[in-house]
Amino acid sequence: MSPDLERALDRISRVRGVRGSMYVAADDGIVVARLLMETVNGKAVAALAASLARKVEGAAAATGAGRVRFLQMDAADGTLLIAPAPRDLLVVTLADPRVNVGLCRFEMMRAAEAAA
Amino acid sequence: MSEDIRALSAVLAADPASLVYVDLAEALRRRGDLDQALRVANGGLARHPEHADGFDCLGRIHAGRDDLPRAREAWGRALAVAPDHLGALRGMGFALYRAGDARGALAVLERALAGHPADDGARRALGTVRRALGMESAVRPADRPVEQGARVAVETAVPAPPSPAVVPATAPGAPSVAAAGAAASAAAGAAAELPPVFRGFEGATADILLFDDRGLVVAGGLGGADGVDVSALAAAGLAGVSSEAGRTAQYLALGAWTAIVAEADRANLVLAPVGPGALLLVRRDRGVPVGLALRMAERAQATASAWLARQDA
Amino acid sequence: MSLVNFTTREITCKIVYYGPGRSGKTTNLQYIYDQVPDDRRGRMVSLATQTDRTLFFDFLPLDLGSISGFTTKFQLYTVPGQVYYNATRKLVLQGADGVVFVADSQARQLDENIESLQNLHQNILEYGVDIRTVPMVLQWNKQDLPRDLILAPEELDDALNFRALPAYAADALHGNGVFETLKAISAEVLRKLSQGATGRQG
Amino acid sequence: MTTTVVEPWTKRPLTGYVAQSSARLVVVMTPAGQVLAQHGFARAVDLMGVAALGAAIIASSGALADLVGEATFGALFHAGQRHGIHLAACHMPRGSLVILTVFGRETSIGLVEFFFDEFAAALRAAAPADRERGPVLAENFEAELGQSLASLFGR
Repeated sequence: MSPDLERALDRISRVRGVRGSMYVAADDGIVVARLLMETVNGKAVAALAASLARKVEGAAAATGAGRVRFLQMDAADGTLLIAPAPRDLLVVTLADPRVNVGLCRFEMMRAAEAAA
Repeated sequence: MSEDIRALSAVLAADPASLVYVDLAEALRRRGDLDQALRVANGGLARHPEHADGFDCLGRIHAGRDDLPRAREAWGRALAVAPDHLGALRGMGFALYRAGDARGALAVLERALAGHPADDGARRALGTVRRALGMESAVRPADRPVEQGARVAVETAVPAPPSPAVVPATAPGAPSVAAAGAAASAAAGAAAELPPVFRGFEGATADILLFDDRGLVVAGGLGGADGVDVSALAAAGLAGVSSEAGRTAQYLALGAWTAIVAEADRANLVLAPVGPGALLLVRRDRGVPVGLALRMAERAQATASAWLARQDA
Repeated sequence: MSLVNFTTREITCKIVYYGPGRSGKTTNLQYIYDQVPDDRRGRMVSLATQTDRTLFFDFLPLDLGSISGFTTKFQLYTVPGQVYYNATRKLVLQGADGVVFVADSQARQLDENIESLQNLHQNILEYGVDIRTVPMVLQWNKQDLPRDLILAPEELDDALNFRALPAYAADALHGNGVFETLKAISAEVLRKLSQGATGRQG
Repeated sequence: MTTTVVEPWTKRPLTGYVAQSSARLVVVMTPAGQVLAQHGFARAVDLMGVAALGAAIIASSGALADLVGEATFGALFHAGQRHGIHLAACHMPRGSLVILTVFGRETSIGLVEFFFDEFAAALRAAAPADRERGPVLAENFEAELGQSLASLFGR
């Protein structure tokens, strides 16, 4: 993993409640770089997050909202955050339900820039 | 043809769970045996409730029986599973156009062409709808297929649904009563008939949409660019998002999902479940903070939930 | 190991044409392919070099129709003949239900025939299989060549066929003996099934 | 499109895998290229060609792994313009199986890989113990074989 990407993921993981974050190839749904707690199944997160992002992208286009810049899925036992990044990548973060989304979003946007 | 039907029937008899039911239903439809086609398609879909090709075929069968509401429902369900399904987009465009919602048809067909630029059927249908709306008389250059060579393959791969271009009864040169009446106020047309669940909310009929998990609009409405109503298309795509979110939450052991927020170039979207089988979309301007949009969505969710409970009572 | 499905009553068997380089293994398959109607065969797959020498294998699926109430399908493979392709030859041999050994009848090819036959025994042994349990027939190909260039079937029998296996004189290019060879190996393979051999079943 | 299985215990795992991964074609085969189950093929003879090539790729990459001192390579993945293929071995109680998946742009290699792992586990759980096999064909099969081959060769 390149040091820039590693640093970017490290900054995301310092946000309290973050279980892991990764760069994912958007079209392929596979992990490019990751920093995860041992309990997190990176393969599953990458595949499912990329698929969800693709479906949301299609639906957002249908509503006339344009391209998606940040995506948040809240669930009872966790939060999934996705930010599209250059070079057809996604920055994906899995976190606890009450995580500080604003802070995660800020670090994920920085991580997206680091991929340029 | 009857040889095909015999062979396909034999395959389906040997393996009732086979997806070959679509080919069989389609062959029957083409032969004009619509009742039998309907039975086969419904039988297959009972086993494969998430099969977009099956719903697309069902849509064509209903359209052949002049049952447009059911055709529209079938294509909506196909789009809920596969938002970019070409046949279902073309079918939905046809159904909306025939229902007098030319602007809705325009939105759907533009989406079909955006995803499948080489598709002649979608391009012809789009031209027809644009002329009906008094837009331009010719197809815009940007809509011409990128690769001429791709045309034939696409045409043969997609069994042509009855497209507006080949339905002379409603052709725009001599608009039918239904088309003429509704096309003028198409944007409001679809939404105005829906129950006023969100009265008092900002954007009650153009930015808040209540729909079911099969992609069918229940209440509210969603306007697209130029005031085009995109409710049907959006509901279909968003129902697909909902099932994908359900799967994601299940495999990642996240429990039930409660909201999806998408910050996009022109708007922020909040999608939330409203009791079993119903979903809500709230769209807010990009300038409205996400936190505020979420709170609005919560209020709309409570209103929708109460209204749905009253309907069920 | 033949595949038998008792539910749908189907049998699928793998038959490998083995032998030295240029002995006519691919020619056997090509002739069969040309003779069999479209609806009874699949596409013939040939992984060959630019000079049409088999690189990995040729493959031809055949539908024999119903035998004893079982829909019977054969998968015919050839192996590359050249000595240095042994790794791929061994891979193709894996799971074979029967072997046709195609010998080149030319007298000057006798050593190559012997070497290839030994190589067959060696490769089968390495899969932990006793060659005596593998259905096998021999084919003396190129019997159409001038008499002074080739060995007679009896001479080839003496040199190569010490187990007294069924052997057929052939001219695969023109189809002579191809059908008889296929029929013989089919019968050997199916006979083993009729005797209750072990294998995979559904 | 059809799903057919030679061994009934493969059906439920295969159907689940196809639904979850949105795969277009799936072939479950032995390392020798014998098909145990498939989804998406209309003609058995077309399927056999695909199976032969899939098994050959796995066999040759296994042999390559051996040559470079690697125990085994994992899954193989090729991306094309319209289709991708995923090819991997699945270790079973009675020997390996080879599974070939062909998928389109409506899904991704990530989803295929993720659900493949589930599929492999479901197959292992469903596989029955090996059984002895009795005689398959009647003893007098040879006359029918002769007729079949004769009709095949137009004789």
